[in-house]
Amino acid sequence: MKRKMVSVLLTAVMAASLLSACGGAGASTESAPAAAPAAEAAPAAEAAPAAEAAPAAEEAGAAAAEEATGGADVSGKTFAIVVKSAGNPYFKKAIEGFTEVIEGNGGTVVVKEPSAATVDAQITEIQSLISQGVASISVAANDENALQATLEEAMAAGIKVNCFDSKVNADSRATFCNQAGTTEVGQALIDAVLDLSGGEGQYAILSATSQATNQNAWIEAMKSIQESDSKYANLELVEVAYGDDEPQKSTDQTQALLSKYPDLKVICAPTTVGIAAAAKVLQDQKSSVKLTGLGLPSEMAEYIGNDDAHSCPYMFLWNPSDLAKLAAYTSIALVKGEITGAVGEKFTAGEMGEYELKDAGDGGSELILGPPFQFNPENIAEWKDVY
Amino acid sequence: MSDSEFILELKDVTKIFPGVKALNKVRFQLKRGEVHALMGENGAGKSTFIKVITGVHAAEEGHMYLEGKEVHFRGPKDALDAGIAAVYQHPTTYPTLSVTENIFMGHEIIRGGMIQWKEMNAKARELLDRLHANFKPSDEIGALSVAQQQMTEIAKALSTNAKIIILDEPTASLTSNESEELYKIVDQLRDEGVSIIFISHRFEDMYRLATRVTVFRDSQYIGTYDVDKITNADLIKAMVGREISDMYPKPEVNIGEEIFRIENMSRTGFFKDVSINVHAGEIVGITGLVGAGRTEVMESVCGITKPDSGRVFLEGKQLNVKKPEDSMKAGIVLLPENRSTEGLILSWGLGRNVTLPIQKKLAKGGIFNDLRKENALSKKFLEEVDTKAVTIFDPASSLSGGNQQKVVVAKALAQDNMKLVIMDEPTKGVDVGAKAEIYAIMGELAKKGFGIIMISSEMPEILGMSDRVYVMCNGRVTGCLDRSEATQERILKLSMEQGKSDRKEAVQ
Amino acid sequence: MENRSLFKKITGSREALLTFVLLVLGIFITVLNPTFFSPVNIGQIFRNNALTMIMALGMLCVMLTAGIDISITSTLAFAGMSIGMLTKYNIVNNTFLLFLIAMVIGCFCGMLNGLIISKGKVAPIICTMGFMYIWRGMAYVVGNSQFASGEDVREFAEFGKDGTIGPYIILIVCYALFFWMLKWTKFGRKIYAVGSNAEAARISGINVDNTLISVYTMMGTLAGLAGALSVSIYASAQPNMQYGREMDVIAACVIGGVSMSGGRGSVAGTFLGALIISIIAKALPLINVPSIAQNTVKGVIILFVVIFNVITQRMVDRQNLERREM
Amino acid sequence: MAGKSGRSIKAEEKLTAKKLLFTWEGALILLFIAVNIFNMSISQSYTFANVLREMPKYLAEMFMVLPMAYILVLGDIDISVGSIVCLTGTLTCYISNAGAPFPVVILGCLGTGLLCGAFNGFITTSFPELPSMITTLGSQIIFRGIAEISLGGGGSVSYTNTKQIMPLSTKLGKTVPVIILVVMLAAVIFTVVLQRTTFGRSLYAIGSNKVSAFYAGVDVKRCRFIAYVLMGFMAGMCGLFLTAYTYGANTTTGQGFEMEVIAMCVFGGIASTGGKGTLVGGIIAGLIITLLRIALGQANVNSQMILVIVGALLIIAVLIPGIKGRFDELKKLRAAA
Repeated sequence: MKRKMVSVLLTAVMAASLLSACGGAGASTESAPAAAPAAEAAPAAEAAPAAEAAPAAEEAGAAAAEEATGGADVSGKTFAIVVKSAGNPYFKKAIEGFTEVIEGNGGTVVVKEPSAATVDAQITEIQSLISQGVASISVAANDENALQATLEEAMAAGIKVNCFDSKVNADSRATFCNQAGTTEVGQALIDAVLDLSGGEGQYAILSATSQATNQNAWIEAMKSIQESDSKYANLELVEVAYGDDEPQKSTDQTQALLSKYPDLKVICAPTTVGIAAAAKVLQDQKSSVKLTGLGLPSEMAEYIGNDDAHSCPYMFLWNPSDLAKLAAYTSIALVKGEITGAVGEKFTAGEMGEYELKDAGDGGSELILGPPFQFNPENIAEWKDVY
Repeated sequence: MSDSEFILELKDVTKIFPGVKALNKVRFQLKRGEVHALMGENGAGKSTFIKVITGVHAAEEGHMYLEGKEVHFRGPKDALDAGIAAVYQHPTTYPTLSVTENIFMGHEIIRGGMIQWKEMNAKARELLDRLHANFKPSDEIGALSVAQQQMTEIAKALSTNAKIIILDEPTASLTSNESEELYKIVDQLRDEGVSIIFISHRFEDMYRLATRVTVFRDSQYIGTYDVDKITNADLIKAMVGREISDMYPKPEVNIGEEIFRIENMSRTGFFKDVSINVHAGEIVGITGLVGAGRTEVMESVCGITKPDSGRVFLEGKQLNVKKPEDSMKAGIVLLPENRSTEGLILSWGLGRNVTLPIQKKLAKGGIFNDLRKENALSKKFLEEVDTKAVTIFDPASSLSGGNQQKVVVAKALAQDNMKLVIMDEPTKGVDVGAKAEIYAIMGELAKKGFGIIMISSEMPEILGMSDRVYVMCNGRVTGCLDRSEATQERILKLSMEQGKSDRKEAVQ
Repeated sequence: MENRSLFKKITGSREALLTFVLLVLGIFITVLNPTFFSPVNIGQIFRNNALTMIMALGMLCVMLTAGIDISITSTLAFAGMSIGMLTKYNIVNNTFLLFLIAMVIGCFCGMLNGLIISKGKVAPIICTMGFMYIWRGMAYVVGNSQFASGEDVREFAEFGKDGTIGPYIILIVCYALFFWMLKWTKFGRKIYAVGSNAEAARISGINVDNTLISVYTMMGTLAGLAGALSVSIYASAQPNMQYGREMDVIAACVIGGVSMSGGRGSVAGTFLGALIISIIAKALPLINVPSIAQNTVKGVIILFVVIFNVITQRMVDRQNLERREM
Repeated sequence: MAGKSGRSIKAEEKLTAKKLLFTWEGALILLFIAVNIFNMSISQSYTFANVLREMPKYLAEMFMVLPMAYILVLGDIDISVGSIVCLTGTLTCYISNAGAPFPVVILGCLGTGLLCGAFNGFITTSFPELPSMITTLGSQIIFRGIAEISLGGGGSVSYTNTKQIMPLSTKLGKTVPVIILVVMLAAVIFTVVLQRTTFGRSLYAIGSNKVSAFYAGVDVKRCRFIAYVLMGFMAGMCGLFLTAYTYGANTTTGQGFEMEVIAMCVFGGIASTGGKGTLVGGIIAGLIITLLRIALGQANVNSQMILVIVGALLIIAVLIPGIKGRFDELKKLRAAA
C-alpha cells in the first residue's frame, strides 16, 4: 500500500517538475519579446537583430515609427498575433515584423502559433487570448467562416480583431490587411503565364489544399480575367491540382501533370510549398515546362533563372514582414480608436505611410499592402537572405 | 555415488517466487538411460523444478550436478547447450511458423552467415520419419493437432542431440492410443541412451514407462521409489498426504426418462450423423481420440458453432440454438475443456465468474447489476463445491487447477434452470485429490436427477463414472456401450476400427 | 484436381494473391492511361515512395513481434529537421555524415520506444503515441519556425535529385538486407519467434526484451534514414513533413499480409503491399480520378484487400474441411 | 453437497477511504488537485469563468472519450472517430443549408454518426479475424474521403443559418455553456451503464477474455456492434457541437481527435489491451489534460511544447503500473525469503 502512495506522489512530483521545466522553457523562448518592453538588454536581444536584418533598410527605422504614432500611448496594452500554424518561415517573418512595430510603440506582443493548420487549433488559441484579455488580435485565418463565433465573442469582450494574409468573413473582423488585391495577384499570375507560354498553349495550376481561401480566390480571379480579355484566348487551363502544401504530394501532382499533358507549357503554383516542390521536379527533369507563381525568395533562389538550367524565370510575393507590420499598425489604430473598420477611414501606418480602408467586396473593409513584388534573376540574390 | 551412475543430480534446491516458496530444499537423481517419473499434485512444484533444470528460473539455493560436475545455468540457452531439452506441458510451439522452423528455432544450421534451409528441411523430415509422424516439415504448426504439435516438440528435443529430455505431462492432451505411440517413442529414446524425466498425473504412464518415481508434495521432496515396488495406494498417499478410499464414488441412481436427444447432427469437416441421448440421472461418457469430434458435437449443441444439420431435443421439445445464451436459457450447461481460456476469466474475482452467465437474471430490471445478490449467491455456490479461497474477490488466476475447475462447477450450479450438464474433460490437469472431489460432485448431480454428459480421454474415469459410453471416431459415433459391457479393450477397438475402414474406403 | 491446385496456389500464397491484385491494377490503369508504364513513371513510383517502402520494412519487423509503431513519421520529421538545420547553417555539409546523424537520431528515438515497451511493459500503440507527440514537437522546436529548402540543402539534395540512383540504391540495399536478415539469419528467426509465441521464445532461451529493443531500434533507424532521404529527395525539411503518413506504412504492411497479431509476414509481401499503395497514389491523378477522391479510393482498396483475404482464407478452410473424410 | 469442509468464503469487501485513494482513480483525483494548483500558479487568467469559456472545444472531444472507453474496455480500438466528426460536421452543414428545420439537422447529424458507427461495427463483427485497428484505419480514410468528395473543390462549407444552430453554443445565465450540461448528462449515463449494468459487465468480460465470455453466454457480436454504434453516435454529437462553435466544417475538421481521445482514456487507466479501467478515471484524466492545456495556453507556452508535455505525461502514466509492479514483486520476494 505504501508503495502505491509513493508512486502516486512520484507521479505528481514528476508531472509538476516536468511541467514547470517545460513551461519555463516555453515561456523563455516564446514570450521573450513580450517581456521586453523596456530596455532590459538580455531578453530584447532576440528582437534587436531582427530589426537590424529587416529588409526595410531603405525605409525608416523603429525610431521613425515611434515618432509617427506618438510613442508610448499603447504601452501596457497587449497585442496578439495568431498565425496559421507553427513552424512556417513565412509567418516567422510576419511575427518578427509585427513584434518590431508593437514593441517599437511600447506595447507587448503575444504570439500564438497553433500546433496544426486547423480551425480547431486556432479557436483554442483565440479562446486563450480572450482569457488573457489582450487588446487586439491579428489573425491569419485557416478558414474564412469557421472562426466567426469565436471572434465575435472576442469582439464582444472588447478586443479589436483584424486579420492579415487570409481573411475571415466581414462579420468577424474590423478590417483585413490584404497583401495584395485579389485581382492584382490574379492579373500578375495570368500575365506571367501568358508571357512564359509565348502567348498560347496549355497551362496548369498547382494549388495548396482545396479549401485554401486565398489560393481559391486567386485562381478564380485568373479564370475570370482570362475570360474577359481576348488576348488570353489561346491559353488553356488544363487542370487545377492540389498538393496539400506537402512536398511529397506536390511532387506527385507535378509529375502527374507532366506525364498527363505532354504539351504543357507553364505551371503556375500560387503557394510557397507547391512552387518549391514543382521547381525541383522541373529542374531535376530538365523539363521545358516553365514555372511561375508565388514563392519565398529564400526557398526559390535555387530555381530562379532565365536559362534552361533553371525552372522558374520569375515569380511573385510580397514581404510578409511588411504585411504584418501593416497589421500591427492597424491594430494600434484600432485600439487607439483612430479607426473603427469602416470603409473610407484613413490612418497613418508609421513609416509605411497613409492607408485608406477600402471596400473588400464582401461587406467589410480591407487595406491593400501593394502590388505583388516580382522576383527575377536580377534581384533574387539580394532578397534571398531577407525572407 | 560415482560420476557414472547419475547423469543429473540436484541437491537442496530452493526457489522463491513473490509471496511463495515454490521449491523447498528438494533433491533429485537421474540415472543414465533411465525413465524417471516425477509425480505430485498440482502446485507441488514439479513444473518449477523442471524450469530450474532447464535454466528458465534461477534457484535461490542449491546445487546442480551434470555428469558429476557442478553447473550453473544462467538461461535456457546454457541448459540446451549442456544437452538438456524439455517438452513442456502446454506445447510451446510457434503457431505461425512451419514445422521445420519450429524444430530448429534457436539452433538453426548456419553456414557462411546463411541459414541452410534445405539441410534443415531434410533433417526435419528425417526426425519426423523417426517418430513415425504423419505430417510434413512444411506444415504450419497452428494447423496441426495438439498431439502433432507435441511430436514436433519431441523432434525439436531430438534435434538438439539432447542427453536428457524432460517431458512435462506429455499425455495430458493425448488419447490412449496416441499415448501408446508416445510410449513407443520414449522406449526408443531410452534404448538410444537418452535419459528421460517424465511428469504425469496418470498412473498408467508411470507403470508403462518409468523404472523409478520421485514424489513432490507442497514444494518439498517426499521420496524416490522403485515403480515395481510401490503400490498405487502408497503412491497416492505420498502425493496427497492422506488416503483416498474411493476414487470413483458412483452412486446408485434410478435412471429416469430420456431428457435429452441429439438426432443426426452433422457439421462439415468435424462430425457426421451423430445421435446421442441422455436420461435423467444418467452419466453418459463420450470418448474417442482427440479430434474425433467429441468436443465439436457438444459445442454445436451449445450454440458455440453452427451445425449444418440435425435436431436437438430437451425434455421432448426441439431446441433452436443460435448462440450460447439460447442453450443456457433452455437449461444446458457446458463446462468447457480449457478452464483458463474458455471456462474462466482469470483476471476476475471468483464471484464475478460464477455469476457471469446469470447476471441478467440477477440484475434489477434485467439491467442494473445487483451486487449484494450476486455476492451472496456466488458465496453460496463456491462454498457448496468447497473451493479453497479466502474471499469471493480473489482473482481466479490465484487458484490451482483443481480449484479453478471447482469454480467452473459452481458457475454451472448457479444456473438454477440447469437440466443437462456437459463436462468436457472435467479432470484434465487436475490433481488426484481434487479429482476425487469433482467425481463426488458429479455423483451428487446425478442423484439430483440432472443428465450428465462427460467427455473424457481418461479410460479409468470413463469406466468408473459412466452409466453408458458413446465412442466416437473420425466424426462418427462408432458405438454405445452399457456400463456392464464397457471394457478398455472394446472402447479402444471402437475408437480406432471405424477410422481404419474409412481410410480404406478413401483409398479405393 | 488441376483447377483446385491452381486455386490453392493463388489463394494459399499471399504473395501470389498480391501479384494478381497488382496485375489487375496495372492492366486497369494502363487501359485508362497507356503512358502509365513508362520507365520514367516507374522510376518515379519508387523514388517518391521510397520513404514508405523503407519504413514498411521496419514496420514489418515491429508487426512481426505483434507490435506497432505510430511514432515513425514524427521520428522522421525530427531527424529530417535536425539535419536540415545542420546543413542550413553550414554546421555539417557532408552528405554521408548527415545521413549518419539522421540515422543515429532515429536509432535513439527507436531505442527509447523499445526500452519502454519491453522493460516498462507498455502497450506499443500507447507508447509510440506518446512519442508521436513528443518527436513531432521536437521537430518544431529544432526548426524554430524555419524550413530548410532549396539553396539551404543544395549540396545534400544532389544525392536524391531526380535522375540520380542514390535513393534506388538505398532502397535495394535495405530490401536485400532485410530479406537476408529475416530469411537467413538467426536474428530474423528470433523476431518471428517472439511474435509468434513470446512465452515459448523466452523458455527456449531467446532474450525477448533485447529482441524487442532491437526491432524498435531498427524501426527508428529506418525512420531516421527515411528522414534524411526525404530531405534529400524533396530538397525540403519542414517540421510537418510526412504528417499522418504512418498509416500508409501500416496499410502497406497489412495489405502485404503482415499479421497484426505477430509472427506472420514477409519482406516480399511487404514490398508488394507498399507497391500497391504507391501505385494508387501515383496512378489516380493519371487516370483522371479527381485528387479529392484519392483518399476514398485508397480506403476502399485497403478494406477490400484485407476483407478479400479473409474471405479467401475462409473458403480455403471450408474446402479443407469438406475434403476431410468422415 | 460433496466434500463439504464447512470452509467459509468471505463475501464482504471493505471499502476504506485509504483503499479508494490508492486506486488509479484516487491518484488521478490527487493529480487533478495538483494540476489545478499548478495551473493557477502559471497563469493569472486561470479563473473559473475563463476555464468555463475555453472548455467547450475540449468538451466536444469529451463526448468521444465516453464511448471510446467502451471500445478500449472491449480490447478494440477505433481510429476512425476523427473522420466521423468531419463527415457528420460536413453533412450537418449541407442538411441545414438545404433548408431543413433544426430537429431534422440534429437527427441527420447524429444519424450519420450512427451509420458510420454501424458500418464499423458491421465490418469488425463480420470479420472478427481482422484487428479493429485495421478495419477502422480503412474506414478512417473512407469517411474523411467521403467528406472531402462532398466538400468538393472548395474544401469547406459554412453553416449559413447560424441563428438556427446558435442554441447549442449559448451559455445558460451567460456563464454555463449548454455543452457542459449535455456532456455531464452523457458522462453520467455512460458511466452508470459501464460500471453498473449487465451490458457494462459484458464489455469487461469480453475485454478480459473474449472466448470465456462467449462460452458464458455473453453475446460478443452484439455487444461489440453496440459499442461501435455508440461510438459513431457520440462522434456525431461531437461533430454537431463542433459545428455549432465553428459554423462550418472543412477537410481538416476533427483531424487527430482519435489519438487525443485515446490518450485521455489511457491516461485515465483504461488499458488498450482491454478489460481494465473505469470511465470515472477516463473522465478525470480528460479533465486534467484539458485544464492543463488551457493553462499552458494561457501562459503562452508554445503549442507544440504543450503536445510534447501531454505525450510525456502519457508515457509516464502508462509506465507507473509497470514500475509499481516491479516494486511489489521485490517486496514480496523479500517477504518470502
